[in-house]
Amino acid sequence: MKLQLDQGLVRECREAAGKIAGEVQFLLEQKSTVAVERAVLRLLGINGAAADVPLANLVVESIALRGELGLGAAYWLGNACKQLGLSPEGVAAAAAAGDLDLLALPRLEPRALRPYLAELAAPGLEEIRANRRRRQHLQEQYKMGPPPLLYVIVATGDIVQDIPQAQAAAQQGADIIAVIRTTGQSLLDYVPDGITREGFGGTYATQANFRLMRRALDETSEELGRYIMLVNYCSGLCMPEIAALGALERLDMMLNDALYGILFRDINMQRTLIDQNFSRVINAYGGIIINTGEDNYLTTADAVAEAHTVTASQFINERLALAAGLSPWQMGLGHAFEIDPELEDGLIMEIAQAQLARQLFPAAPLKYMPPTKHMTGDIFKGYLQNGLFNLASVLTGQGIHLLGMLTEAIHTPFLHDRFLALENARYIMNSARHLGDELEIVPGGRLEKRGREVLEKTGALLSEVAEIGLFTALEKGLFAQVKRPRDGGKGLEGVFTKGNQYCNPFMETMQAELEGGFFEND
Amino acid sequence: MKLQLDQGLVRECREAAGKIAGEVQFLLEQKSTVAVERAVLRLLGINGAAADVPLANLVVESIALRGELGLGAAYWLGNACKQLGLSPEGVAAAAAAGDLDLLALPRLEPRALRPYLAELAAPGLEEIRANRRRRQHLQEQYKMGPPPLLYVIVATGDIVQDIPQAQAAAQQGADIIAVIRTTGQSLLDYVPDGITREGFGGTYATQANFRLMRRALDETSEELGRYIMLVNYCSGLCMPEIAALGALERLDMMLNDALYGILFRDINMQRTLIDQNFSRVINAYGGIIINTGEDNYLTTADAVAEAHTVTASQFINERLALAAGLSPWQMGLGHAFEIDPELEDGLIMEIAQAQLARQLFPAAPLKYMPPTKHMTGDIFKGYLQNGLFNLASVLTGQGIHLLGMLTEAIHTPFLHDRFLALENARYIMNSARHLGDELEIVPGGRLEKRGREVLEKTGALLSEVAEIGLFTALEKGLFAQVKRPRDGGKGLEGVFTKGNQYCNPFMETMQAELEGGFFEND
Amino acid sequence: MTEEKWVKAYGDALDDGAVQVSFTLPLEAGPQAKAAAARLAKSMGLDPAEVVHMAAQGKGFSFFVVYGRSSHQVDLNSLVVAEPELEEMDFYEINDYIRDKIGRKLNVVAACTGTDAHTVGIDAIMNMKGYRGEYGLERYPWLNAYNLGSQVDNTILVAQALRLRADAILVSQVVTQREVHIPNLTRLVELLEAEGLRSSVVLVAGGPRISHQLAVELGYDAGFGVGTTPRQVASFIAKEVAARRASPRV
Amino acid sequence: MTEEKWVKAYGDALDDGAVQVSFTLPLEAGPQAKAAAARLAKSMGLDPAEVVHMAAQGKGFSFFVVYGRSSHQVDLNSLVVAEPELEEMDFYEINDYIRDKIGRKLNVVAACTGTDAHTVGIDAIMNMKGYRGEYGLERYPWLNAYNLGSQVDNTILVAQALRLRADAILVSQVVTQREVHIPNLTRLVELLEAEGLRSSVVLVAGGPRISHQLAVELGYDAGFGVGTTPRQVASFIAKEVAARRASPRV
Ligand code: B12
Ligand code: B12
Ligand SMILES: Cc1ncc(COP(=O)(O)O)c(C=O)c1O
Ligand SMILES: Cc1ncc(COP(=O)(O)O)c(C=O)c1O
Repeated sequence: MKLQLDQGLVRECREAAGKIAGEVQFLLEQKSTVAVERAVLRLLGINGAAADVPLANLVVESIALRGELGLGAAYWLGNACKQLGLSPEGVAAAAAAGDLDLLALPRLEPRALRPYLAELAAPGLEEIRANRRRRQHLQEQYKMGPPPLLYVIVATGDIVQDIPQAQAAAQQGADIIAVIRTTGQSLLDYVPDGITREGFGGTYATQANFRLMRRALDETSEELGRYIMLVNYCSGLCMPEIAALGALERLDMMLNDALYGILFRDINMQRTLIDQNFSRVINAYGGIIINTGEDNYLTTADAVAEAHTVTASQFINERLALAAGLSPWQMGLGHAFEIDPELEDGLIMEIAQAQLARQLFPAAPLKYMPPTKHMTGDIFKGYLQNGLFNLASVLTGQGIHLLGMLTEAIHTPFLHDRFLALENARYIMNSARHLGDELEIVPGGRLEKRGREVLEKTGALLSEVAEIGLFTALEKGLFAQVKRPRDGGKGLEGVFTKGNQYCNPFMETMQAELEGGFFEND
Repeated sequence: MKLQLDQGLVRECREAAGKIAGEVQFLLEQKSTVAVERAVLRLLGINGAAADVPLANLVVESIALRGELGLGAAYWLGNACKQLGLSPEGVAAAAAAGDLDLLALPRLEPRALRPYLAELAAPGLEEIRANRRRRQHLQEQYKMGPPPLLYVIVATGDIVQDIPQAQAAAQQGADIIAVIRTTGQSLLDYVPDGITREGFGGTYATQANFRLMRRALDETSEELGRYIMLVNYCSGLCMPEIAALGALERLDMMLNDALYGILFRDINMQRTLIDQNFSRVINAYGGIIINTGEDNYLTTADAVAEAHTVTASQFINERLALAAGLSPWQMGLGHAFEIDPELEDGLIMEIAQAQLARQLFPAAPLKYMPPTKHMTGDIFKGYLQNGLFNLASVLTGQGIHLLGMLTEAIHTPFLHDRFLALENARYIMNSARHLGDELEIVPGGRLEKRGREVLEKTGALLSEVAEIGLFTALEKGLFAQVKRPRDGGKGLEGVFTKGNQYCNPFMETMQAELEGGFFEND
Repeated sequence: MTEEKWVKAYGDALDDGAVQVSFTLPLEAGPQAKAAAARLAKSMGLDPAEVVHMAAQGKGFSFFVVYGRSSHQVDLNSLVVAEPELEEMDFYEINDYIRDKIGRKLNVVAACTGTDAHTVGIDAIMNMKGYRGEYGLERYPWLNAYNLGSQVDNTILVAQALRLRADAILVSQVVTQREVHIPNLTRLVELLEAEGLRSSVVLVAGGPRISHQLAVELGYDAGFGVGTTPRQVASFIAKEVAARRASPRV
Repeated sequence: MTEEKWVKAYGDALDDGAVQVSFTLPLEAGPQAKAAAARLAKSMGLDPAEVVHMAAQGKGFSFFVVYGRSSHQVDLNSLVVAEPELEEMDFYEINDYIRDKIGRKLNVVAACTGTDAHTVGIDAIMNMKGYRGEYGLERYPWLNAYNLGSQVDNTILVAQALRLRADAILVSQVVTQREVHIPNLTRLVELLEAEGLRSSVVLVAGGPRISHQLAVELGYDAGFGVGTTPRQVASFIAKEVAARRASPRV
């Protein structure tokens, strides 16, 4: 099954997206954020909390308050470690306890401190690489079922309840488990500490929760002889920190989007884009697949009228991902099956859109999202909507397939909602396994026309955005029909301009190794 | 969407089926049955019962007992009417009451009586033609939705409960209502009299029940501005009688198959085939669409291995139908979506089969049956199986679409089972309305190969049957894997050889008018 | 007394009692019908009970989907698990068992009775080729298996059972609407008793809506439902015949 | 006393009580689990209750589908139908009504509060372009409609309501897992009472899992659920403000 597409137009789209991403990247390389600095501390092994406030926050805030973050948090830690002969953890603990004033120590010459900082960074980097190797090893050891990978969420709000639900889902056939986050978390400017049992609509993302779930899924993987992937949400005000924790705890995928936080959480655009960049570098280094969030656009905008905004955003996400060192196989670009089920020939349009994405990003796994917005309390109809979604996915060869829940409009998934979803996918995908190979798209027909139309509109939108710049485009509401002011939204206060001597040893080493082709044979 | 088929092979199939049908027809034109004779009486207006025994039975049995049926029941009635100046009803009533011995009257010369018999037959024939005209009128007056026609069953066992259920189904979108018959009825050698409320797994087919339901649906048709068709079962030991009653009560479709009774009710093959022929002539004359029963084969035999038996039987049914005067638009040839849902690429095979039927019988409406055999207590999965069935139907342009029930494995349909089934079909068919137009079948691929394979096997089977004859084929179990002896089964005792002077004024006039192109412009 | 062991329905968290319900009410869709649906769900013990979907179904009927938390719980240790007692043996074990414990071939007569014409179920148990990869009873060297087919009248079945000296009679009933199977199954027991045959045959009923419990209530020795395999039936017959020889029924 | 008017669930025949139920039990699939499922269904008042489907769901969990006949019935005349009292007016009627009965523009302040970030629902009510072909409140010439967006803290909402002299406050709550909306909605009432504002504003809650009954219980004037249209909300506000002017609350 193939759409005949104008390849010249595809190239133009990529060029425009490249221009957009380049400008963003240029602006943002000059800045950092408190979240980026906290992520650096996390990678240095500073993971505890004092009186429920994470050490990373205590330390970064104390530096920021005195306006000295321009050098980067790593500098201040390194400066102290070197002079006091303490570990980064030790320094952080002392600083948090009020026993040590980081800024009061003599200041070593930043340039001279760099090799020492690189040494301090080495264990964290090695831990991430070890996780990457371990994942690869496990994935080679176990065999996988036929694509796409089946992805479900758990969302009880209580990690202790999440675990048996996740294990049951894996036993029922899920390949990927995402632990959804509680409603408020994306706007918290810290990552809570320890095991948590009180989320709403999801469970807090914490390092301890990551670890518990990873351990449980490792057991289940062994039992099933199938590697079960774990996903969390690398977005919100703690994007890069979550990336760090995920890389340290061997998560396998991360929701991570350039624009999601801006559009759907009203996070300041500079903040998100800077955070996003470092988080992607970490994900790239950790061998983690990102999932972008274009699907969300269709929850506020119409899936027929605004389909091209999804495609345009995929091009932008792709370029920004490449700039951060992600390989195509790590780009779970998002899209969704969200056309009104009452629309005549809606399925034709859905197939066109899914096939378009497939052809535009042939090496990306593509994250395909189920119907959500047009799901209702009619669980029977919902089950069918999910059935057609499953069909569209297997017809067009999607990579990461989020299962739709028949109770989408009612509650976060129950155990058997997930079971039924897996049963749905298994049946439909097996029954239509090679159907896509046996059908061709009629040239010039409704399906092909729809694909081409979306591509054309995408081209037009991308050249508009390339002209006015991404920031202005967001101000004008060109994505998801949501308008965001450049200096509005949450978290702008956490953005700062790097000093000349700014130093982030993780960013530097990771980028160098990624560029140097360190992981080329993966 | 088109399969490339060997048109030479298709012609060979038709020729072989023509040969098979021709032989059957030749053998059977020499014989009649008690059911045929009772149907003649019904058409003459003899519809009452005495002490629960229908007059038609009383009269025919009394003649048969004395070995005088060779002239045909019409002769004896006519002979009496003419001499006594009574109506057929009057004669039958008197005979039933024991006041009149039909065989004791002087016997008029049969040939001389023919014009008089034709006169007696005229009102019945006119009633049928009037029903046909009325149906046409109503169908022109109301507009229909997009094809296929959606067909559901009611089966409460109680005509009084059936009616509101049928009306609700029509209001929910059904185009066709079938009132399923009670388990035992097909083996009854009479049609019960009056309104009935005590069936099991279905409701008795009686003239009074037909009339009640037709009236109710006429009201609903008017209310909805859509003509609701009514279906019953013209099979079993009373095939031609039911055909007569259906034509008189303006039913619109009749289940009517050449082989169903033989294979699934163990009715003697001669009996069924003779009955079938007259019943089809009546249906042809009444403008009634028949539904053949090939789908049933797949309930006892495997749908993948035995698919060609369905296709072969369709060819045979087509030829026998043509011989009885049915037009292609009246041939609802049966097939079904019955492949094991666990089979990889099962949907490919289902589409191949449905498309094959579509191409082989382009002018026939085709009756497409839902999954039944592989339905289980898992109503959610069942709902999906029905979803794929609905999809296959709209993709391949079927004409008469029987809705699958999510509770197929559990109980006869509840009100909301039907509602959910209609919702399922409406959603899937609307969403995929023109998808079939936008896809082509890859030449030489799995789908096309499957279609060709079935056609080849069909050709081989038909030539085998043409060689050995249909009767021997049935003895060998070539259809539905059921073996039936030529002289076994129920109802053989009701078959008799026509005398030289045998007379059936309805058969004669109907055949003459059908051949004469009386209804050509319909 | 055994300890109590309670379970509740489970949705999102242990003991949350999550249950889904759907039904039709013969009411026009609207606020009153919705309230009636919620009340009905409450009567079923769902609290909270939320009507998440209401749809008009033609005139005067509406369809509901309800989710709720069921307060009911079940004490596992108080349950009587009604299933035929089975130590399942395989094909070879069963034949050996009959040879060793009984020493002669057993006669098994099967039919789908009354007006019921569904043969696939009983054929699955009886036919040579069997079901789900298992041989049917006709293939067992130590069984004489007779399949009388469908739509068999009870009187004919009893006559055949007498003629064939049946050790076991197998009856299939698939159509159950308006409980049509109940009088039909009952009648067979009466006929067998009238012939003095009941205690000398193993009497087994089966079909997708037949439970062991129901069969026993109707005077059968066992009932087999959805997914029964020939082996289960053959095991039961062999053990039951052997047991009766050991301690004959009074 | 009004006459009783009973209804039962309907499947195949009037008053047959046909109901479908599905749930999970934290038990390994097997005869015991099946018996437990049947017992649970019986406790819900289904008799007969037939477990038509049992499926293993990973280790230690099984899923059931049950069909049964519910003995429960509902007396329609005893039902309290909890819906906001609405004589719905159209866009023009509402504006005329406010002009004629109240004589000034009404201030309406809306937000999706707490950590809830779902804006689509409240936007459907508020936005110019509206919902299902109906204008939103921002389009009404006789309303000043202010949409504060989502994730709005209750204290900020109250402050804005004061500043904008709100006649009505509209609160949306979409996330309801573990009843997160209950304390959040309750807190708003408390804050309004503390400010002495509660009786002077029309306070309305909405969201897909919000019922009128729940809202009233929590101290709101009305609650609106799935499928609410702007017109219904505007009608309610206009009538309610007018009614209070006629007979002020104590
Ligand atoms: C195939 C089929 C038919 C075929 C039957 C062909 C044949 N020669 O058997 C045809 C098309 C002819 C047919 C006709 C009818 N059918 Co039918 N049919 C079915 C269908 C689709 C499958 C049944 C089947 O073959 N299952 C496969 C076998 C292997 O499973 P099984 O029967 O459960 O048997 C297993 C166990 O139960 C057990 N078992 C069964 N019997 C016995 C006996 C013993 C002793 C033991 C130990 C075990 C045992 O072992 C078997 C193997 O595990 C079902 C729906 C469904 N999906 O279940 C409807 C169904 C059974 N039919 C139904 C009806 C109503 C009819 C009709 C009456 C409809 C009509 N009015 O025309 C007719 C008339 C039949 C009649 N006079 O009895 C209803 C029954 C409703 C009810 N609960 O009362 C069903 C449920 C469909 C529905 N939802 O309406 N049918
Ligand atoms: C779109 C959507 C989103 C979008 C929201 C975009 C946006 N800007 O609003 C995105 C993708 C961002 C999102 C995120 C999340 N979502 Co969400 N989302 C949905 C979804 C698919 C549709 C909601 C919707 O837009 N409906 C359409 C509108 C028009 O309907 P409505 O909200 O019911 O509003 C109508 C009425 O209720 C009423 N109404 C509503 N509010 C008010 C207020 C007043 C005063 C009045 C009078 C009337 C009124 O009028 C409206 C018009 O009729 C639902 C599932 C579904 N199909 O319902 C899940 C759903 C609501 N989401 C859910 C969850 C859990 C989340 C997350 C918490 C998941 C996570 N952990 O990441 C996040 C975080 C959000 C947060 N912090 O709150 C759950 C809630 C479960 C529960 N019952 O608690 C749902 C049900 C999905 C699920 N099954 O898990 N979501
Ligand atoms: C890219 C992306 N990030 C994050 C989220 C989740 O939201 P939050 O980060 O607010 O927990 C989503 C929602 O599905 C998403 O698509
Ligand atoms: C052609 C045909 N006739 C009749 C029937 C119904 O059976 P009976 O005639 O036994 O009522 C069917 C069953 O679906 C059928 O397909």
